[in-house]
Parts: sequence; structure tokens; C-alpha cells
Amino acid sequence: MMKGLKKWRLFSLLAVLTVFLAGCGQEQLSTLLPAGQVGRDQFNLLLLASGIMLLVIIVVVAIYLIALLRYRRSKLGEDFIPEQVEGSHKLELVWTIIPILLILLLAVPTVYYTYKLGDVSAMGAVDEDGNAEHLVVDVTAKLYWWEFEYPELGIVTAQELVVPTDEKVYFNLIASDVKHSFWIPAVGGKLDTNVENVNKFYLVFEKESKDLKDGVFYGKCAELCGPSHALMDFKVKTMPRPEFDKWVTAMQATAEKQNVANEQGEEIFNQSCIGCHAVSGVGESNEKQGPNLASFGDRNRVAGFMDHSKEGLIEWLTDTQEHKPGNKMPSFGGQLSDQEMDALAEYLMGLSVEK
Amino acid sequence: MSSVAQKKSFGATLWDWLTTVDHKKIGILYFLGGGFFFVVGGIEAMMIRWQLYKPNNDFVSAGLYNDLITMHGTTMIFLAAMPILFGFMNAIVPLQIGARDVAFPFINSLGFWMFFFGGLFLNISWIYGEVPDAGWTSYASLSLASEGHGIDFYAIGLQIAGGGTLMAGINFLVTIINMRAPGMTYMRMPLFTWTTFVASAMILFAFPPLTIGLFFLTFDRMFGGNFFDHQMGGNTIIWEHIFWIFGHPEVYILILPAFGIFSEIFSIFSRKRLFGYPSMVFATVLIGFLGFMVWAHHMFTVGLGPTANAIFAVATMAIAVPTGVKIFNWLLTMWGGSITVTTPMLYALGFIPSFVMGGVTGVMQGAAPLDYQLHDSYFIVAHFHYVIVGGVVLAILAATHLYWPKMFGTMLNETLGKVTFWFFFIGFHMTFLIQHWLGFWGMPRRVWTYMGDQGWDLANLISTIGAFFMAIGVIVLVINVIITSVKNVRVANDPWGDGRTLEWAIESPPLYYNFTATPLVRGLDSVWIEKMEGNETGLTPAEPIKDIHMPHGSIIPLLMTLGLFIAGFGAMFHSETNWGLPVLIFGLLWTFVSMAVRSLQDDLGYYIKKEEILRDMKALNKGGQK
Amino acid sequence: MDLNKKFTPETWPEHPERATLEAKNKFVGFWLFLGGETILFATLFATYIALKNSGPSGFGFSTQELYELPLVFVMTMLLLTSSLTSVFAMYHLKNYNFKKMQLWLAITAFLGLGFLMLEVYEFSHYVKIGFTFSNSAFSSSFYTLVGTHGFHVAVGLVWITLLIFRNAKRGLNLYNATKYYTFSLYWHFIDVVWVFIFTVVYLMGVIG
Amino acid sequence: MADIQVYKRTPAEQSLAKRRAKLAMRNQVMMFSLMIFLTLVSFSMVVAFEKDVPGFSQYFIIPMILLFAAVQVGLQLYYFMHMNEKGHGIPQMFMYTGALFGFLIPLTFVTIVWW
Ligand code: HEA
Ligand code: HEA
Ligand code: HEC
Ligand code: CUA
Ligand SMILES: [Cu+2]
Repeated sequence: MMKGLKKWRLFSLLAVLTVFLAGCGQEQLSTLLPAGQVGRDQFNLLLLASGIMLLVIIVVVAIYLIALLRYRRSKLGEDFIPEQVEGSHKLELVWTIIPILLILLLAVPTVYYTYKLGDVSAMGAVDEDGNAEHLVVDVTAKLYWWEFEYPELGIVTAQELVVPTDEKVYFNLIASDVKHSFWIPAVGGKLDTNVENVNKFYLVFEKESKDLKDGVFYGKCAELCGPSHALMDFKVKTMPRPEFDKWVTAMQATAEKQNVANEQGEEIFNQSCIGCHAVSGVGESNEKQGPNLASFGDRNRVAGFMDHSKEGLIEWLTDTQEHKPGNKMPSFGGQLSDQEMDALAEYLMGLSVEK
Repeated sequence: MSSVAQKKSFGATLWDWLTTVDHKKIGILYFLGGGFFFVVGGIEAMMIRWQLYKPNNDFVSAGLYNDLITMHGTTMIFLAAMPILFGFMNAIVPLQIGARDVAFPFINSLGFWMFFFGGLFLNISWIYGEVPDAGWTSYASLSLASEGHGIDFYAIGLQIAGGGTLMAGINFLVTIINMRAPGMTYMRMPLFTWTTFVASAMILFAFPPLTIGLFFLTFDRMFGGNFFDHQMGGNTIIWEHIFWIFGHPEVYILILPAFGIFSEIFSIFSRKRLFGYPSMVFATVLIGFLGFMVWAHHMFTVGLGPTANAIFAVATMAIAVPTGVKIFNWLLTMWGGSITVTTPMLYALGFIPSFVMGGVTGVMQGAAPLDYQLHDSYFIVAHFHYVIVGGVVLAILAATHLYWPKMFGTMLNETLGKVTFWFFFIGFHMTFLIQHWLGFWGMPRRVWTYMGDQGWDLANLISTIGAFFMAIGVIVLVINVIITSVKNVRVANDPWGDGRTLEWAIESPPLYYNFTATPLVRGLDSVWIEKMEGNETGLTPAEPIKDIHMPHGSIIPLLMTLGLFIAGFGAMFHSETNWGLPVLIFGLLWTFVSMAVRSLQDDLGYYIKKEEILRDMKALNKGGQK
Repeated sequence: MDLNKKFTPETWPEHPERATLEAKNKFVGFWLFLGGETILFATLFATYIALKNSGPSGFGFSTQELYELPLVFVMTMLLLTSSLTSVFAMYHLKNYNFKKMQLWLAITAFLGLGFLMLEVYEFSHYVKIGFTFSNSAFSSSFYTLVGTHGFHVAVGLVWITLLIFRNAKRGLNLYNATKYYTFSLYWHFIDVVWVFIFTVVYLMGVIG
Repeated sequence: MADIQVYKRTPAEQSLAKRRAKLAMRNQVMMFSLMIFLTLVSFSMVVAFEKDVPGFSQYFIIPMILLFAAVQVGLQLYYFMHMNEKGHGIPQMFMYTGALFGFLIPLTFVTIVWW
């Protein structure tokens, strides 16, 4: 029995090590590879906390093992009656005070970072000309998709957040139906999107997304919001300021003119889809029921998680409910012929501001 | 009536169980009812893990998955863990304090039936086909938006079960306050009794908010209330606060009795007095108290603002201190003792490292800015299964082995017990350790499926395999129970040989009036003291043998509950059918009339005559310790 | 327990409400129940405070316009007085004076009934002017808080009525003494809650 | 009633007990008058506020009426509900705990955990 115990301990230690060595997860969505100041602050706190906790575990397990090994009845004899010790004030004081100190060690940075990461006082700051100093993005979470409005810039997009690197980006978060939670694991912790009030926080993106596996960071909805909660993913593109400005200009230009890759597709779109989807990137949130498609061709996924390809798109359009149960877009499987579908898909894939 | 076993017809036996007010029988009922729901919740867990073993699995649909996690969480917490613990409390605590009965036998029985019918009500949703699906926390925006009657089952079912819990809590409190044997001062009470006391006090203060919260939910969904509908000026965050004002104390309601059970085990199987008894008591009370000051740590990401987050973060971490005191006291109880590794002790030994790991991850989550990352990720799932499975469930399994002889008069097989332990323990770490990393790697909880290639595939597979190890462990336990019950080898008063508290000085199972004469308690671990002084029985009577007052059984608790059960369906369907309202009224009237009958009856109980007790004693002595 | 045991004022125990173990259990259990009720009402108060004056856009009701102090004042006086009358009843319980106790309890019940009728009047008045339960979050929380209190009053009335009639012929004994006593505790507790309701809901509501 | 010791008070004891009870009763009535008085003051302060009587600002009135309410509750508990008598340790402990939590919950709702 004892041997079994020892072996298991060794084995579990090895197992833990392997897991550690197996790495820190994937760059585009792991909290262990923070890609910005907020995430890094939190990661540092994680390291500090883990260190303290590891220490606690080691001390406990050490005492435990010694006691278990030394005081077995099989060694001491069946009839051995141990001394009935009542306790020890000295010892008890020790294991009250040391944990208090450890807790203080953790509590101080906790309070510090709580205030630091919660500080949005500079959000509305303007420079001498009255221009906003910081980029502000209004995020609206909806049943199973995300809308991103840039109020100062007059543009709106969906499913893919585009932000400049190396500056504080401020967020206003709200949900329009049920509660969701906005989380970009690699960049920083989450904040809920409540239905009744706007939550504010900031993030800093320090890494360009184009070097990542898919060219984007992954964003997740972190609050149960219905059947397709698991599929309520979004993506984040980060780029240096000049490129970002270029993207903004291109988005603003979609108000006048879009790429039309397929005339028939455009026609079908204007018949069946325009009621819910805009193809102009200029606008505000909540103008339409569905996501803004002005930059659809630049996306990484369809509806947040499906392959971004013509086939993937057609699959989505054909049966939306199968892929994302409970979402608010009707399926068009029966209504459009294969050829029409094809045209529509080509048109949509052509909606781009980056190419 | 006599304690000597009589052959009874099946009907009579059934009637006996339905009407019983004997705390030992109610304990068994709680244990069986909770055990049943544990298996139900366990099967739900296995289905969850099966769905997640590989990416893009389609074993269950998205909607069904949400049903599963909601019912798994709700069932395990309200219908499995708590009732099983209540089972042990009922069976053991009155014996530990030298009482013949609980303070309110009738209410005790009512509490059980309300738990059981509440649980049934909740689970009938599976048959009806509309199942609660907003998570066990049922956050308001989603639970209002949820279609069908699923959430109605949740709100009404938990309301009924919760009422039962509150009654059970008050009953334990008064029992411990008023019914202790002479000499059993507060500072001589065994730790399981103490933790029962504090957990019951927490129930008293934590369940009323739940009642109110569920009431709001019921009214919002069924009777035109607007508490949470923000378009009507309501606020969903109120639900979150109320739920966690209840919910956080709830988790300590679960863990404290578990601590109590382990305290008994460490001291019995180390053959040593509990180290630092007074500080153990103090720590228990402190944990109970602090448990009410930290609820917002579940809401760090709600946007309450830095001040609230900072205050609640620090308060949360503070709980580590009294909990640590307990851990070290257990270690020092072992230190210098004479440790024998029986099955219960094996569970206790498994508990220490498991619970410490779960506890320290709790403290990590308490660091608010860090929790912004961890919240609603698999790290949380890992944390709470480490404390719940590694703490509460291990305690339940340990107590099952420890108290089986006291409850059923026969011993579970030790070898099979150890087999169960190893399967369960290994499976448990395998399932949940890896989930910490899943959380770090960005996997949110409550996801029905996940895309491949995000680095989560292998970890999820390992986790699922571990879960099946746990299931094997539980199945071995069930086999063990069946074999043991069939063999039915009777055991003596103190089958473990080192019992220290009063329950080990009387028959296994005890006579229906527990003690022939109320015992006199002369110190902590009174049976141990008596035995060390050469008194082999372990008991010193505090009074001569005399008539004993006992309560009558009653079917009314069952009837009262039935009324509520019926009313629940009426409430649920009152807006869409025209039979709903009459049924609602009928059910409530039914309950009210049963209640009135009860209070008009003047049930004063009956007396067991002295002669009968003497006869029982003689029968026991002549037959010796079979 | 022997119901027929007859007492005289001289043999009647000093604390009849907790003279037996069963009575002690009830006594302590009821106090604990009241401890739980405290939290129950605290939660209702917290919700009310959070939701007061909050309604859909264009919502027209506010605490200042709604509440009328004279009515509340009369209700308060009724309930406070009924608290005193139940103290009188308990005084006679201790003195083993059954008739007088019943009388004072009946008076208590009448005062309580008066309170309840005024509350019903108040609610129906609000409903008439359009302030219904479903009208807003404010109305829901208002009716729930004040209504739960009113419900407690109603339960108390039923309870005491049953007690008075049930025991009218039997007189006082150690079995029903506890019942009477716990009723009086309950009744005072209702009064305690009302003190906070008239302060937090009505008075502070009028101040705004 | 097997478990109750019946004790017959002597006439002297009985009259003492009666006198004590009467005295206690007078105390109760006094406390009641105090409660009525506090209620009256509370209501009149608010009426004064409504009538814009100078000096009655809400920053003065609200704490005062809350204080009066707390005093009234204390009187009810300690006198009407006899918590001042012996054998009320447990009720006191649980009522105080309940009152503390019951105070903290609304307090957090109006301060730190609400917006
Ligand atoms: C039995 C149940 C149980 C227990 C005992 C605990 C114990 C603790 N829990 Fe846990 N918790 C849950 C059940 C439990 N929890 C559940 C079910 C949830 C999720 C609910 C949901 O969202 O569905 C949850 C979620 C949860 C959260 C919210 C996370 C989130 O959703 O974002 C937090 C945050 O602070 C937390 C903290 C703690 C802490 C600090 C303890 C402490 O009590 C732990 C104290 C113990 C120790 C620390 C170990 C022993 C101590 C020592 C050896 C001394 C030295 C130690 C130090 C110096 C650190 N828990
Ligand atoms: C007391 C509480 C308790 C207990 C004991 C457990 C026990 C287990 N839990 Fe549970 N769990 C919760 C409380 C609990 N859980 C809560 C509150 C949630 C959150 C819900 C929510 O998000 O709302 C949760 C969520 C939860 C999740 C996350 C779901 C999600 O977020 O998507 C997972 C996933 O792995 C999981 C797994 C398990 C497993 C494998 C066990 C195992 O330990 C179970 C072992 C038991 C058995 C296996 C039973 C024995 C079975 C038989 C005898 C029959 C044999 C059957 C088969 C083999 C099919 N649980
Ligand atoms: C009733 C409103 C509605 C109509 C009509 C509608 N959609 Fe949608 N559409 C939505 C909504 C809502 C979503 C978001 C679904 C989700 O992700 O949960 C969506 C999502 C999409 C997406 C994925 C968006 C992205 O950014 O990944 C595409 C592409 C799309 N719709 C195309 C179409 C086309 C083409 C049509 C017409 C043939 C159409 N939609 C008609 C509401 C609508
Ligand atoms: Cu949106 Cu989950
Ligand atoms: Cu908690």
C-alpha cells in the first residue's frame, strides 16, 4: 500500500511537469503568453500567487508525509496509546501568522492592480483641438455575435475587432439581449457586458496579430448566454497605428462605394439581406439586426467560428440554425438556388477594405 | 412497540418509513435520497465529459448540454451533497450529544420530504422535456429569456427543497442547543456536531435570501413581476447579488460538515485527541462568519468598481487563515499519533492534499485582477471540483464507510473500499488537475463544444478518461454496498475499535430510543475517557432508567409536501391553461388543511415504559454482542 | 404531556413558555426562525432600495407623489398599539389569567385586522391610479416588501384566531402557553419590521 | 407531565411575584410611550421637511429617523420580547448576527456594490 502511495506521488509529479513543459498554450489565446500590459500585469500576479500557493502546498505535503511515515501503527505496535496532546499555542500562533503574512504579500499587489486596471479616468480626455486622445470602442454583445462601433470615427464593424497596437484602447461594453462577457485571453481579463449598464475598461495590445497562427487573436464570450454560447467567438486584429488609420479611412470610404465582385450576388443581397445587414462601414451600433458586412471579405471566420471560404459561407447561409442553434438569422437553404448561392457568396467574399 | 425485530408486512414497513419521525430512519432516508441524486448527477457529469472528450463532438445538442450542466450543478449541490450530509447529521449528531431524539421530529420529517419532493419536481423536467438551462446560477437575463418551463421547474423545485433545508437547519440548531446530555458543554462537543451547528446557522441566514431570489424569479416569469426586467426598470444584477449572498455561504455549508467528518476520522484513526480543539472550534465559527462577507468575489467581472472588488478580494483571502489553522491542526493530530490506514482514514489522507490544492486556487481567484482572467474559465471548474469533490465528496465517501456500521449494523468491505478510493482518487486528479491549464489556455466554461486545434484537445481527453475512473470507483462502491447488505454480518458497538465519542458506546444500529439512560459526559471524547479509566461500556448514566417520552409517527409531513408539489404545477401552468389556477389553490389549501389538522391534533407523543427498556437491556446482554 | 394538568396562579411556573423541554425547543426554535426572517426582510429591503423609483422609460410614479403620511401614521399607531396589547396578554399569561389573556389577544387581533384593512385600502388605491404590481420594477419591489409584511400580519391573524378558538374551552396549560408566547414574539417581530418599513419606505420615500 | 416539577409559591412569594410583574408592566407601558413619542417625532420631522421648515434638511432627518427606528427595535426586542430577561443568550446571539448581516446587505447595496 505504501509503495503504491509513493509511486503515485512520483507519477503525479511527473505528470504535472509534463503538463508544464507541454507549454503555455497557443499564442493567440493563452493567458500564459500575455500580449499586452493588462494581460502581463495579470500574469505577473498569477506568478506571484502561484509561487505563494506552491510554497503552501509544499509545506503542507511535507509535514503530511513525515507524519504519515513516522507514526504508523504498524511501526508503533497495536497497543500503543499516544499521548493525548491538547494543542500548542506557540505552534498555532505560527500557523496563524505566517499565512496572514503570505496573504498580505498577495493582497497588496491585488489592491494595487485592482485600481490600476480599473482606472478609466482618461477615457474621455481630449487634446487642445477637442479631438479624443484615446481610441474608444463601443462593444455591443448580441445573441451570438459582437458589434464594434468606433463612435469618434463614425464606423462600425462586427465579429472582428480592429485596433492599433501600443496604446490604451478604451471599451464601453453593453449587451442588447442577455448578459455576455467580453474576453480576449491573450490580451487581458474579461469584463461582463450587462444589459442595464455600460461597463468600461481598457486594454493594451502590444503585438501585431499578423504574425500569429491565424493572423488574429481569439476572443471569447465568457458568460453562458444560451445554446450557442460556445460559438460566440470573435477575432481581434492588431496593427500599428498608421495601418490602423488606413483601415479606418478605407472603412469610411465604404459609405460611397464598395467592391462588387458579383453583380447578381449584389442584387440578391439587396433583395433578401439588406434588411438586416449593412454593407457600408459607416454607421452606429444597433442600426441593423445583423452584423455589418462591409469588411466581410477580410474576416477570418464566418459567423465567428466557421471556415472563411466560399464553401463555409454557403454552408452557413444554407442552414444557420444547424451551425449556431438559436441564432437570430433565418436559413436560406430552400430559398436560393445553388447558382444564386454561389453568386451571393462571391459577392460577400468580395466585400473588403484591406485588399 | 419493541426494539426486538418483528416480521412486518411490506405495506406496514412502507407505512413505517413514510411516517417515521425517528432521526436515524430519516438519516437513512436522506442518505438514500441523496445517494440516488448523486448517481443522477454523476451520470449527467459523465455525459458532459463524454460530449467534451473530442472537439466538435455531437453526442448531445447545444440545448441539451446546457440542460445537463444546469441539472448536474443543481442536482449535485442541492440534491446530492447537502442531503447526504444531512443524512449523516441526522444519524449521528443526536447520538454524539447523547440525545434520544431531535428537537423537532415532525419538522425533521417535513424537511426530508420537502427536499425529496423538491428534487422530484426539478427532475420531472426531464420527463416533461423542458429542462432548466441557464446554469445552476440561473443569471437573470438568461433565465428570463429562457423559453419553455425549464426555469420554472428550477425556481419552484428549489423553493420547495430550500424550505426543507431551512427546517432541517433550525432543527439541528435547536437540537444541539437544547438536547445535549448532562455535562456535554459546548466546548466538549465533538467537531462533527460543532460543524453541523455552524453549518446549520449558516443555513438559517443563507437560505432566506435564496427564498427571496427564487420568489422574484418565479414572479418575474409567471406572475408579471419586473424585478429583473431592465426594460421595466428592473435590474439583473440584483439576482446575482442575492444568489451569491446565498451561494457563497452555501459552499461552506457543504464543506464545514465535511471538515467535521474528517476531524472525527483523524482523531479516531490516529488514536489521538484532536490537536488544538478550541482553535478548531474557533476556526469553524470564523469561517462561517466570514463566509457571509465575501459573496461579491463571484462577481469581480460584473463591473462593481475597484473599491468593491478590492474590499471583497481582501476579505476573500482572509478565509485562508482559519482554514489553514484547521489543516495544520489535522496534520498535528496525526503527528505523534498511532495511524492506521483504514478506508475512512485513506479518504482523509487523500483529502488533505486535494483540498489544499483546491483551497489555494480559491485564494488565487480571490485576487480580483487575476480573477478577471480566471473567471468563467475552466480554472474555476477545476477549483470548485477540487474543493467539492476533493473535500465534500471524499468526506461523504469516508463517512459512508465510517458510519455504515452505526447506521446499518454491518461493515462495508475494506478491500473494496480501498479499491473504490484509488479509482476515485486517481480519476479525480486526472479529471480536474488538467482543467486548471485549460482555463489558462483560454477555454471558457459552460461551452457545449469547442473547435479543434486550439490546444485543448488532449487535455479534454485526459479529463474525460479520469471521469470514467471516478465512475468505476462509484460502481465498485455500489457493488460493495450490495454484497455487504446481502451478507449482513452484524457488528458490535465500536467496530473500528478506537471510537471516542458517544455514538460508539451504543448498539449498531442504536435502539430506537438511542440511550437506555441518558449518559453523563465528563470531558471531550467522553467514551475514550471512560475507556481509559477502565469503564468498558464507555458510558456513565446520568440518571436512573425511567420512562422515555417519544413522538408519534405522522403521515402529515408527506401530505403537506404533496400539497406544495401539486401547487407547484398549478403555478407553472396557471397562465396558459385554465386548470392551473384551481390546481394552485387546491395544492395550497391541501397543505394548509394538513397543517391545520396537525395543529388541532395535539400530538403529545407517548411513553416507553421502564419495564420495556429493562427488557430490551436484558435481551441485549443475554444475546451478548452478536 | 398531560394537557389536563390544572394549575393555580400559585403553581403556574414563572416562565410557562419554556417550562418543559418541548416548550424550550419551540421557544429557541422560534427565535432562530425570527433570526432568519431578519435576513429575509433585509433582502427585500435591499432590493426595494435598489429599485425604488425605477421603471420603464416615461414612468410616472415616484415615492414622493405616491405615499400619504396620514394613512401610514394611523396604520403605525394601530400596529404599535397592538404590540402593547399583546404585551398585556402575555402579562396575564404569566399571571395565569386565561380570560384576560384571551381578551387582550382578541383586541390585538382586531387592531391587526384594522391595520390590514387599511393596507388593503392603500394597495387598492394605488392599483386604481395605475400603480399595479406589474407596472414597473419599483411597484414590484414595493408590493413585495410591504406585501410580505402584510402577509405576515395576515398569517398572524389566522394563527391567533385559531389559538383563541381552539383553546377557549380548555384554558391555559403548559402546552398551549408556548404557542401563545411564540405568537406574541411573532407579533412583536412584525412590528419591528413595520418600524423599518414606515421609516425606510414611507418617511424616506417622502423625503425623496 | 413527568418532566415538570410543580412548585407551589407561598402567599408571600406570590404577592412578591405579582408586585414584580406589575412593576415590569409599568415599565412596558413607559417603553411603549417612548416608542409612540419617537414615532411622532419621526413623522413630524418629515412633515416639517415637507413644509420646508428651515433646519430640517434631509441630511439631518434621515440619520435621525433611522436612529429612532433602531432605538424602537431595541425597545421592542428587549422589553416587549423580553430579551433583557435571563435565558435569552441564544436568541440574542442569533438576532445580533441576523441584524448584522441584515444591516450589511442593504448597506453594501446602497454603497460599494451598486451604481
Ligand atoms: C465546498 C465548496 C467550496 C469551498 C470550500 C471553496 C473555498 C474557497 N473558494 Fe470557491 N467556489 C466554489 C466552491 C467552494 N469554494 C464553487 C462551487 C465556485 C463556483 C461557483 C460557480 O461559479 O458556479 C467557487 C468559486 C470561487 C470564486 C469565484 C471565481 C469566479 O467565478 O471568478 C472564488 C473567488 O474568490 C473562490 C474563492 C474561494 C476561496 C478563497 C476559498 C477558501 O475557503 C479556501 C481556503 C483554503 C485554503 C487556502 C487551503 C488551506 C489553507 C492553508 C494550508 C493555509 C495557508 C494558505 C495560504 C496562505 C494561501 N471560489
Ligand atoms: C457537489 C457538487 C458536484 C460534484 C460532486 C460534481 C462532480 C463531477 N463534476 Fe461537476 N459541477 C458542479 C458540481 C459538482 N460536480 C457544479 C456546481 C457545476 C457548474 C454547473 C454550471 O456551470 O452551472 C459543475 C460543472 C461541471 C463541469 C463543467 C461543465 C461546463 O462548464 O461546461 C464538468 C466538466 O467536466 C463537471 C464534471 C464533473 C465530474 C466528472 C464529476 C464526478 O466527480 C462525478 C462522479 C460521480 C459519478 C460518475 C456517479 C457514479 C455513476 C454511476 C454509479 C453510474 C455509472 C454511470 C456511467 C459511467 C455513465 N462538472
Ligand atoms: C432576420 C435578420 C437577417 C437576415 C434576413 C439575414 N441575416 Fe445574416 N445574420 C443575421 C444575424 C443576427 C447574424 C449573426 C448570427 C450570429 O453570428 O449569431 C447574421 C450573420 C450573417 C453572416 C456572418 C457574419 C460574420 O460577420 O461572420 C453572414 C455572412 C450573413 N449573415 C449573411 C446573410 C445573407 C447573405 C443574408 C441574405 C441571404 C442574410 N444574412 C440575411 C441576421 C440576418
Ligand atoms: Cu455570449 Cu456567451
Ligand atoms: Cu464563493
